[in-house]
Parts: sequence; C-alpha cells; structure tokens
Amino acid sequence: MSDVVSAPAVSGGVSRSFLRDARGLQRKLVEEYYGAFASVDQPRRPVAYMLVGGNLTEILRSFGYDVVFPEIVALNCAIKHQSLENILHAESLGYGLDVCGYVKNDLGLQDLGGKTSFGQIPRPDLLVCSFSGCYVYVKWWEALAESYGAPLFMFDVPYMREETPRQEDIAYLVSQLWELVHLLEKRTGRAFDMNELKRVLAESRRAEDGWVEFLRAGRLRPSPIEAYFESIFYMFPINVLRGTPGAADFYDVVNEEVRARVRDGNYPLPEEKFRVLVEGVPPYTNYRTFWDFFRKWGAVSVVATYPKVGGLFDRGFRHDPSRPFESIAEYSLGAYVNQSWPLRRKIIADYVKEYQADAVIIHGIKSCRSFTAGQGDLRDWLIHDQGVPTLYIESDHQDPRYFAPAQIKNRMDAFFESLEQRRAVAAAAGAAPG
Amino acid sequence: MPELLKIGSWAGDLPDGEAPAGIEISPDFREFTEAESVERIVHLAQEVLADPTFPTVRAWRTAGGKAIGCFPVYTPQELVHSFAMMPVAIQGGGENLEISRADAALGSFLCSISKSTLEMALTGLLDPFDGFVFPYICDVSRNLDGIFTRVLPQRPSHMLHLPQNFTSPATIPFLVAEYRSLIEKLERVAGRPFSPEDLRASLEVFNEQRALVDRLVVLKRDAPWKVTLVEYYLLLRLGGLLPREVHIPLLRRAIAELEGRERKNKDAIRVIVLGPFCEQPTLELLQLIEDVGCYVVGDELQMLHRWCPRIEPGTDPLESLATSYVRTPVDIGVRSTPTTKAAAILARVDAAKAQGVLFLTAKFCEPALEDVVLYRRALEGRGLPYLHMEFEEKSTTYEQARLQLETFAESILFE
Amino acid sequence: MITGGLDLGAGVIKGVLLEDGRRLLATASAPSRGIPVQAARHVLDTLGETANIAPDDIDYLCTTGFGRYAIPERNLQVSDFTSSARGAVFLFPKTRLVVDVGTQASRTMSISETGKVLKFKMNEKCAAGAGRFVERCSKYLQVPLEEMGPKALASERPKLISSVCAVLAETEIINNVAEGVPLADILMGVFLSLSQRAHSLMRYVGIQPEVTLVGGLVRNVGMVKALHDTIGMDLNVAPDAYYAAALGSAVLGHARLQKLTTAPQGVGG
Amino acid sequence: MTAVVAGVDIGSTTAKCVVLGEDSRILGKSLSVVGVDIVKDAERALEAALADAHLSRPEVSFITGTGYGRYKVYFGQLVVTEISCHARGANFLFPGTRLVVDIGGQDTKAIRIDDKGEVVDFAMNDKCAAGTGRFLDVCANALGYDVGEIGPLSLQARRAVKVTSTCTVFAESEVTSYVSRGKDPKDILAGLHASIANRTLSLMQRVGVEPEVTFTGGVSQNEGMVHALHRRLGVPVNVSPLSQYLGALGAALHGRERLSGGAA
Ligand SMILES: Nc1ncnc2c1ncn2[C@@H]1O[C@H](COP(=O)(O)OP(=O)(O)O)[C@@H](O)[C@H]1O
Ligand SMILES: Nc1ncnc2c1ncn2[C@@H]1O[C@H](COP(=O)(O)OP(=O)(O)O)[C@@H](O)[C@H]1O
Ligand code: SF4
Ligand code: SF4
Ligand code: SF4
Repeated sequence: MSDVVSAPAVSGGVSRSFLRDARGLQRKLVEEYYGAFASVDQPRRPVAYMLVGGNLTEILRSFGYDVVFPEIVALNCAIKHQSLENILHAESLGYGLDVCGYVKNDLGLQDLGGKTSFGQIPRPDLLVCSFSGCYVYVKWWEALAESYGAPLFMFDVPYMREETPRQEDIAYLVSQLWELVHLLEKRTGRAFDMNELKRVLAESRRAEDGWVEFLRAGRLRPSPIEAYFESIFYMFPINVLRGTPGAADFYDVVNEEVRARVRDGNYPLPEEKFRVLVEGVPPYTNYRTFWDFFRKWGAVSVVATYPKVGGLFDRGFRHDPSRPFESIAEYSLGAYVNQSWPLRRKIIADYVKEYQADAVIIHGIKSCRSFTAGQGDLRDWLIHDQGVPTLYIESDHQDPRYFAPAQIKNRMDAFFESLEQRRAVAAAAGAAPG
Repeated sequence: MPELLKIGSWAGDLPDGEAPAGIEISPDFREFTEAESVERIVHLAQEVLADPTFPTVRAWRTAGGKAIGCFPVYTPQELVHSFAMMPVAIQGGGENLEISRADAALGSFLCSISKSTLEMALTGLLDPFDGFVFPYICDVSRNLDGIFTRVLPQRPSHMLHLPQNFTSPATIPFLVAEYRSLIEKLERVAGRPFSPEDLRASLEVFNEQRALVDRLVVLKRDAPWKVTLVEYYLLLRLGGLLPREVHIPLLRRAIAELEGRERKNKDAIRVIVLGPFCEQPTLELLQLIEDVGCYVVGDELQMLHRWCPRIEPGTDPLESLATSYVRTPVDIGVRSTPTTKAAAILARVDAAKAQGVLFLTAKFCEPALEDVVLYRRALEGRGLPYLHMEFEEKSTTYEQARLQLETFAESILFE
Repeated sequence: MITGGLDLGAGVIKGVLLEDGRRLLATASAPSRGIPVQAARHVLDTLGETANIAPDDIDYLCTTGFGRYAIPERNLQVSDFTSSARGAVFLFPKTRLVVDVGTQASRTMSISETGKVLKFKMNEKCAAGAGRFVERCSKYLQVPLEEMGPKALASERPKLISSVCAVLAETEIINNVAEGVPLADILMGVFLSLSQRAHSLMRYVGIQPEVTLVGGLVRNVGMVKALHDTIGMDLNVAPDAYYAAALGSAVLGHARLQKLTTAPQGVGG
Repeated sequence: MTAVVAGVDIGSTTAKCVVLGEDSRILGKSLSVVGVDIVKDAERALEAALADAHLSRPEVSFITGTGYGRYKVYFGQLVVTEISCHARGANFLFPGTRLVVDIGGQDTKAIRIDDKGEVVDFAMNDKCAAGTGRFLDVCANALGYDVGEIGPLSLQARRAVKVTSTCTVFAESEVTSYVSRGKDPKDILAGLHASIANRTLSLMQRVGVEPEVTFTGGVSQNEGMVHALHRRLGVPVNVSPLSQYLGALGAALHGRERLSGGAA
C-alpha cells in the first residue's frame, strides 16, 4: 500500500507513552483480582455473582463477599480470543445463535469448568441479579441458579422513563435492599454493619470522582484521552473494585497521567481530526482492529456511552455515605441501559454539545437487544433532527463470527471520507469571497 | 390483500354478555354476534386477521369508542376496559404486511412482531388507536415504547415496568404505583376519572372470558380431536380483537358446538407447544403441526387471556390486579419463574399427558430461546422427546418445518 | 420381496433396490437439475436395468428427501432423518450418531440400536454449512468436485473461513487466493469450516460412538479427514453410505410391507 | 499538462475502468470479470480502457482506485471508497440526483448526496448477501437463465410469486421448489425482483427517499429491477447505460479534483 496516497494521511499510530503507566497498573489490578480467587484457601470467602448494571458491590463488600461479574469475565475472554470456544459449547447445550454473547460465553465457560487463561472462576454461593436495564439478566441468572443451585436474589430495578425517579421507585428499591441485607446476615452469620457500609461508600465516592475527572478530560481540545477504547480498560476498577481504596487510588494515577499528557502534548493521535461520540458495546473480539479504523482517519472518541453502563457518574450521581440506601437505589436506577430511549437520546445530544463531537458512531450488537433495538431510530434522529453526522455499524461484542472487518472498514472509510469532503467544501466556501 | 370486512348496520339488544356503563357495542359487530357456527366464526376470524387495517377497531371507533393497543402479555387490559375503552391485542402484522421501514429503525436481529408493530406505526396502520401500552416483557418490547414516543408523538404510549421480585412485600405496592402512572395517562385519553367500581366490573367481565378460555383449553387437552389447533387458535385470537362483550357470547356458542362434536380420535401423538407466548406463528404452521400427526394438547398461544386463572376483585380492585400478576401460578418465559424450569416443564407434560414437547420459538425471541435449554435438560432427564424450531410471522415455504415435524412424529411413532 | 428406496435430494436423486430387506441389489443416482420427477424415473429405470428387474417387480416403493411427495406411485414417504438413520444402521449396525452433509443442509441425529431417531438437528438458518457451498467453491477455484478432497489432503496449514455467509465466504476465499494461500490449505480450510459447523450440530444431539457419515460428502476424502480431525474420533465411512437415505427408506419400506402382508390392516402413521 | 485521469473500480464481481479527458469527456472504458488475481485484474482493466481510448499509460496523469479491491490498485495515486465515487458519478451524469442506489455484485447501498455530489448519509445492506446482484445471479442460475435475460422476463409476469427467503442460498431452494410446484419462471422472477426492490427500499428509507433517484451498479442494467424499484418507490429512477461505470467515473472525477486542487 506504500505507493498509494490514501485520502487521509495515515497517522503514525498511538504515541508511544500513551496508555502506558495507568495501563500497567490496570493490568496488575486485573491480575490481582483474578489471582485472589486461585489463592483463597478453604474455607474461602463467599462468592457472589453480580451484574455490572446497577450492581450492589458495596453492600456485598461490607459483608466480606468476593464479587464475580460474569459479564467482565466474558469480555476478558473475548479480548483474549477465548470467547468462541465457550460460545460454541453453549450452542451445543442448546443456546440459540441469537442469544446474547455474554450469556453464551459465560454459560459455556461455566459448563466447561470455569477455567480461563487468567484464572479459575469460582462457583457462586449467592446470585444477585440486578435487573437494571436488561431482561436478559433475569434469564441468565435463572440459568445460573438452575445449574448451581445457589440462591438467587432478584433485585428488581424499575426502568427509568422520567429523569427523576418516583418516590415509589426508591421505596421499592430500599425495601429490597433491606431484604438483601437480611439474607446476607442469615447466610454469613454476620450482623449488618452500617458503618462499614458507609466507609465502603466513601471509597466508592472517591473512585467516582476520579473516574469522572478522567471522563471529562475528553472535553479538552485536543482530547488527551480515548474515551471509548481507553475506557474499556479503565472501567474495570470503577465497576469491579468500587469501594476498595485501590480503585480510588487507581484513578489518581490515571488522572496524573492525563495531566502529564496535556503537559507534554502526548495525545492519543498526533493530530485530532475528528472528535467522535461512540454509542454501543464494543466488539471485544476485535477491538484493536476496530480502533485502527478510527486512528487511520485521525478520529478520537472524546465521549462514549458504553463506559456509563455501570452508572452515569458524569451526570452528577455519587454514592453518598450520608444516604446509604437511597443513594444505592438511585445508583441502580442510573445504569445507562436502564434509561428509556427519550432519556438516552437526551444524554447523547448533551454529550455531543458538551464534548464538541463532530460525529456519532453507533456500534450495534447483533445479540444485544437491550442496547441495540432502536439504535436505527437513534441514528435517524441524530441525522435528521439534530443534524449530527452518524454512522451505524453492526457486529457482535462476543462472537468473532459476526465481525466482518472489510465491511466495517469500508463503511468507516466512506463515512470519514464524506466528513472530510464536506469539511473541505465548507472551508473552500468560507475562504472564497462571496 | 383480501377485501375489507363488510360490516352491515344493525340495531338491537345484545343477546348475551352485558356491556358496562359507557360502552356501546357498535352495530357493526353484527356478523360476530350473529355467527352461529364455528365454521363461520373461523371464517370471520381469518378475514379479520388478513386485514392489517384493524377492521374491528375501526368499527368500534365509528360508534365513538376509543381504543388502546396492548402489546402482549401482561398488559392489564381490565384497566383500559374500565374506562370504557377497547383494549386491543397488538400481535404483529401478519403475513400480508411488508416490512420496509421498521428494519432500519429497530435493527436487524429482532423478532418479527416488534418489527411489524413498528412498521404499522410508521405506515399509519395504527391510526385507529388512541394510545399504546408496552409491558416490560423483554428489552425489545420495552424499547419499542421509547421509539413510539418519537414516531407517534400525538398518541400516548406507556411502558409498564413489570416487577420481577415476587417475594418482597414492597412489590405489590410498587406495581399498584405503576398502574397508577398508566391510569393517569388513560384518564387523559378517556377524558374521565378512574373508578374502582368500574374496574371491579371489568375484572368480572375478564374473569368470564378467562373461564371460557379455560374451558376451551381443557377441551383441547382432553379431546383434541374435537377442535383443530387452527380453530382453537382463531377462537382465542378473536378475543383480543373484539370487544369482550362480543367475544364472550361468541366463544360460549363455539365451545358448546365443539364439545358436542363427534369426530374420530386419530392415532396421533400428544405434544405440547411451548414458546409462542408473544409473537404468533402462522396459521399454516399451526395446521402443519397437526397435519404431520400431532395433537397439540397444551400450548402457550394467546397467553394474554390466560396469564392468571382468575382475578378476585376484592376490596381494592387495583391491588387485586397487581396481586394477580405477582402471585400467578402460570409460568411463561417472560416472567422470572419462582419455580424451577425443570419442575415446571415436567409438571406441564404430566398434566397434559404429553408424549413430546415442541419448542416453537419466534426467531430472535431471546427469552424463549434461553428457556429452551433448561427445559431441554429436564426432558432429557426423563427421556422425553422434544423438537426445537423457530418461526417468523412471514414465511411461504414450510419444507424445512415439515421435514422436522415429520421426523419428530416418526421418531415417536416408529419403533 | 423387492423394495425400492428413492431419495429425492435437493441436488441429486439417489435410488436403491433391496431384496428381502437384506440384500442390496442395485444403486443409482442422477442429478435432479430442477426436474426431480424425471430424474427419479431415470434412476428407477437404471436400477431396474442393473438388477435386471421390471418396474412391476418392485413390490413397495418408499421415498424420502426434499421431493418425497413428488412421486405419485410411492407407497410410503418418510423424512430424511428417519431414512438416513435406518440406512446408517443397515450399513453399520453399531451406529449411534449419523452425520449427513447434503446439498442444502447438514443434518445430524442420534439413534437407538434399532435405528430409531432419538434427537436430531439441522442447520436451519444458513446455507453456509452444506454441500452447495463446496460445489460453489469448486466452481470458483476451478477444481472439479471429485478432485477437491484428494487435493486438500496435502494441506499443511489450513486456512479457516471466518464468514458465516456462504456467499460472503466465497469472497473471502477469493481474497485468500489473491494473497497466495496454497490451494490445498484453502480447500482444507473449507472442509474444516464445514466440519466445525457439523460438529456443533453433533454436539447439540450428543456425540457417542459409533459415528457414521452418510450423504454426498462421504465421497469427499478431504471432508472425511476434516470431520475426523474435528471430532477426534473414528468415523464409519463406506461408498454405499452415499445412498444411506435411499437405503434406509427401502429398509423401512420392507418393514412396512411385511407388516401389511402379515396383518391385514395397517396402523396409522 | 494534459489532464487525462482514470478511475479503476474493483468490485466484488467486476472491474471497471473509465478514462476521462479534459472537459471530463469519457475517452475510454472497460468492464471485465474479477478473478482470483485482483492486482492483475486491476491492471488489465486499466489497459483495456486505455486501449479503448487509444492512449498509452504515460499519458494518464492521475489514477484513482475504488471498490472492494481499491487497495489492490497499486499503480494508483489515490483511493476513495465506492460510496463517494458513486455519489460523484451520479451527480456528474444526473446533476439533480439526491439519492443514489447502487446495487452491485455483493452489496447494496443507498447514498444521499447534496447538490455538489458530496455524500450526506449512506446505508448498506448489513447481514448477508441477500438482495444483491449475487442473489439475482444465483437465482438466475437456478432457473437456468443468464443474468441478462431475467430482467426482461420478469416484466412478462402475470402474477408475481411471493419470495420470502432472506438468504441467498435458501432463496435458490425456494425458487427450485416453486419450479417443482409448476410455477411460471416469469412469475417467480417477478417475485424475486419485487423482493429485492422491497429490501432496497428499506435501505433507501434509512437515509431518506428524495427525488431524484439515480440507480447505479451492475444491477441497474437489469430492466426488471429498474421497473420493480420504480413501482415500489412511486418516483422515476434515473438509469443510463453508463450506470455500471459510475463508480469508476466518480473515481476519475475525484482524481481530477485532487489534481486541480493541488495539495488537498
Ligand atoms: N464425487 C464427489 N466428490 C466430492 N463431493 C461430492 C461428490 N459427489 C457429491 N458430492 C457432494 O455431495 C453433495 C450432494 O450431496 P447429496 O447427499 O447428494 O445431497 P442431497 O441429497 O441434498 O441432494 C454435493 O453438494 C457435493 O458437495
Ligand atoms: N446486463 C446485465 N443485466 C442484468 N444484470 C447485470 C447485467 N450486468 C451485470 N449485472 C448484475 O450486476 C452485478 C455486478 O454488479 P457490479 O456493480 O459490477 O458489481 P461489483 O461492483 O460489486 O463488482 C452482477 O451480479 C449482475 O447480477
Ligand atoms: S445488556 Fe446486552 S450485552 Fe449486556 S447482558 Fe444484556 S443483552 Fe447481553
Ligand atoms: S417475541 Fe419475544 S423478543 Fe419479541 S417482543 Fe415478544 S417476547 Fe420480546
Ligand atoms: S449469511 Fe449468507 S448464507 Fe447465511 S443466510 Fe445470509 S445470505 Fe444466506
């Protein structure tokens, strides 16, 4: 390709020190997290399975539980190219082609014994299902309960159709939280310790502050962060380790590094040509290839919705030790997928303005209806009602069979090509007198 | 497209089933009130289904009534009814609807019912409705509501959050609050306040319908040769498309005829059909199941009429309605099951004395797909044969389906 | 007693004649070319000639396959699964799992000792897993169908196909050719991809020995090897397994005929 | 400097090349089938178009590659996606065009453009190869016809048969099964064309249907498709014998711009 002058100047790729130190620390945290499962002696600490959206980490942590997030295990498998094997196994168990890839990856992996290249996934003693924005959660946890015989606590989180929750919603959630606390007291033989919970919540809050500072760096021009691809890594502590001092400290390191980037002019790309908002779950199986498609065009994601699946902290929410249960309830309601389409549309429109995004790229997931059903309408709304150039592409988050690189690349090329052309035309019109 | 249903004018008393205050049954329903034989009713039902313009709803409107479209399964139609509005089951666009715009708005890997429902909204076919209710039975139905607010901004659409925690004491009060949010919108559409008395009356009307539906279900289970699956289905399907006051007497007449029918009991295998609790298979497919030598003695078709056995009006009818959802003993794939799936399916097989299970799941219907695995394990444990097939609202060739159904029947019949 | 079995497949019509349900008298096949009935008549004629038997001497004719209803003079028709299962047991009595890769569909079924189908599964949604795909590749790669298997055996580093779509997979293959991937590796890649799809069907019904391969791809040594490598188990393969469905329907026809001649009335079915 | 430019469009099925003289006159063009050696095919396409134009290689100042195989046009100086190229080409032939529908061998695209031929929005067929030229090729083959014949035949249908298979390969079997049920091939063809038109319309609606519509790509040579699309859309559709070359033409035009705009 060397003798072809392609329309965009092919960028030199990521600056060398971009994504270095914090990334190393993140790797260490991940290793420690999975490593802990292997090293816990018999009798080990109790293990609860939980979902990222609307999770109740703090409460479980205050009872000394280790928490496993099957979604995260699944995405780690996918990043390491181990998802297909699990998915195929799940299909042989009878899970259909169109079942969510997370579910198939996880249930396939469980049935194969839970061994991954990054550690052994322990069996659950308790299944906490936060039904917060995805119905598949309910079915998934039902399946886990049936295969493990572990008790299932269903934490039913009302769907958000108005920006502020109703009083009844909060009351319903708080009541359920107390029921969970009683269940945990019974199972662990420990008394609930409100002070411990408050302490954990304070740590959560500190991590949340740091995480939001990181996300907001995307508002700078040029952006020192990659809000989509980089966040995929940096989401781990906020979702999984929230409530531990380590998580909060992690964001201190990250933000220090972001400040250094600004100081040293060390940006994700040498030249930020396009600022984009990315909506949707990433294609974990091929995220590097996908990232390259952006880089090639000088496109940096300055804001993304996916990092908000664990909560819309950047829109103001914080866990609050002075209102422990109420704030946990509000947290669960605030998962990104738990927002109705009118609310999602508003969030996205706000982001486009706040982060000065030039365009939106929607990545639809074949097997995730919760996120995806209606993204076509979103695209239509962005283009026609908001005047924001938007591209819709589709693959899968877990199943490499549905990632068609040539097709995706073709679309992204054409999209950025047209953005560039329009920009050139506008510039020419601006320059030409009259 | 078949001709519109011809509806003549008619004036007279309703022969059966009394309309509650404020409801007047349009004379346009004469064909249904007069239809005497099952054959005639089935014919009328087919005409209604073949017409995507909702002829029965239009007829209702000509008499000045309002109509609310209800997505399956757990929409509290009684609430709509208590406002003297017609609750109409929205169950897809059928075989004659071309999908061209909904695909783009919704996405490619989604069930047909969601696409056809949106297509109807985009092409004006839902104009006879004054509002819509989407229960949270899955992420697709839930998201549809959010899209409806954009594509049909003048017609209120409401998403009802159905709780999944059935043990919390806070669940029923929460669901009552959910109903109240819906009631607020219904009050605005109907232009009158909610009345618990009217709701109590509506609960009784629906109980009457439920009892009849149950009688038909029992007949199909105990004497499957007396009523074909297609007849059975169409009789139920009409229930969501006619004013209840018209459907109830019609169903009563039909059941009386069917119970008295003399037909030969064929040497067919007894199967139960699980999965089509939301999107509905085509009539051809239903017929094919019995054509290859199966009797369907249990099913999940038209669950909107039978997601709970009966609702006692009680002192607070709204609370009773909520209680019925939370405490219903009926397991469907779109309600987190308190029992285990294994026990549930074996109990259903035993109750129907079934020899096999046919999983008939709508293509891309994730809740149904996920259940199949747990059911399958339980059936294998007992050595019970099963077959899993997917269907869509639209299909013209049934070769693959026939091949699999025949094999299934042969595998049970042949030694 | 002579029973005939006709398998009206999507691509090829196959037929057998069976004597007393035990002895195979003749086999024949013809491409259906969109005129299955004519092709079937031709197969029947050929069978008669080979076995030296007049058409009237066939006591009972049982059909199977895609076009099983197309022959009016049939006495019985059965589904492909049922017939392939019986055919496989006829050839290899210890068969417990049958794999059939035909023109349009791959199928697999687990069976009892008597050849009764217990569980079965076919690729319903996508044609990428069947013989037609191999035929297309043969056209694109300009390698005759019969040579594809032998050529593939030389492969050292098979190039798997990632696309799930039969049509898009073609483009992928063309790209591979352009990139200089050796032909043998491309071919073996095709077979392995097909085998993996078949494998997931097999896993769905449960894999247990003995596994018998039937249908068109029996004739393809490359496919046989790929399947063997994929499932990591020995496979029963025999030339007559190409006719398994036809054979199975003849066997079932014989059983039925016996029942009819011993008992005056048949039971429903 | 005589500004002769060329555009080479390497599609999934065919390679097209257009050589454009000054005043943007078409000096020569070529169309050939894409085989396994894409690099060679690209070269051959250029050679053939040059021969048609009676020009030699050094006389061409700028070459632009487009299409699926655009990165294999090693001798070119620029690559542009076929989406931008079809937009530009359609704008050149029919300046009033606001929506371009390109049905090629393997994909279908709907491209909304502005008055300058710039892409405003586009959509492509997602899932499989259903609804594309390949779909028609496969079905034509199953019925024993040549692709060139099926369009005119479909226009003679009396009652179109409904075709619902979404899969190219299964559509083939659906077609075969209709044949065995004795349906008239003309009626089946009409059904196939209608089914593609419907699918195409859905794609067009994704970007918004606006007059004028210009139909490009190889399938635009199929009268049956033109007719079916017109019927489904209700507005006339621009087509030209050059339609299949619009990608290559657009590429050449992009190259010319790049050349005259200097360093863009
Ligand atoms: N001699 C051969 N060598 C390799 N493959 C063959 C040969 N004959 C047939 N096949 C394969 O078998 C397939 C046809 O299988 P068959 O079982 O006859 O299908 P069906 O019954 O569906 O018509 C063809 O698609 C082809 O791939
Ligand atoms: N004369 C013709 N009549 C009908 N269809 C044609 C004709 N020529 C080409 N086609 C169709 O056009 C398709 C190729 O389109 P083309 O735009 O050249 O594809 P690509 O750019 O993807 O290679 C073929 O698949 C064929 O169906
Ligand atoms: S939100 Fe999507 S990806 Fe996550 S569990 Fe639900 S369906 Fe799967
Ligand atoms: S058919 Fe299934 S996926 Fe579709 S709306 Fe109904 S329950 Fe949801
Ligand atoms: S992906 Fe390809 S082979 Fe599969 S259904 Fe689609 S067109 Fe058919």
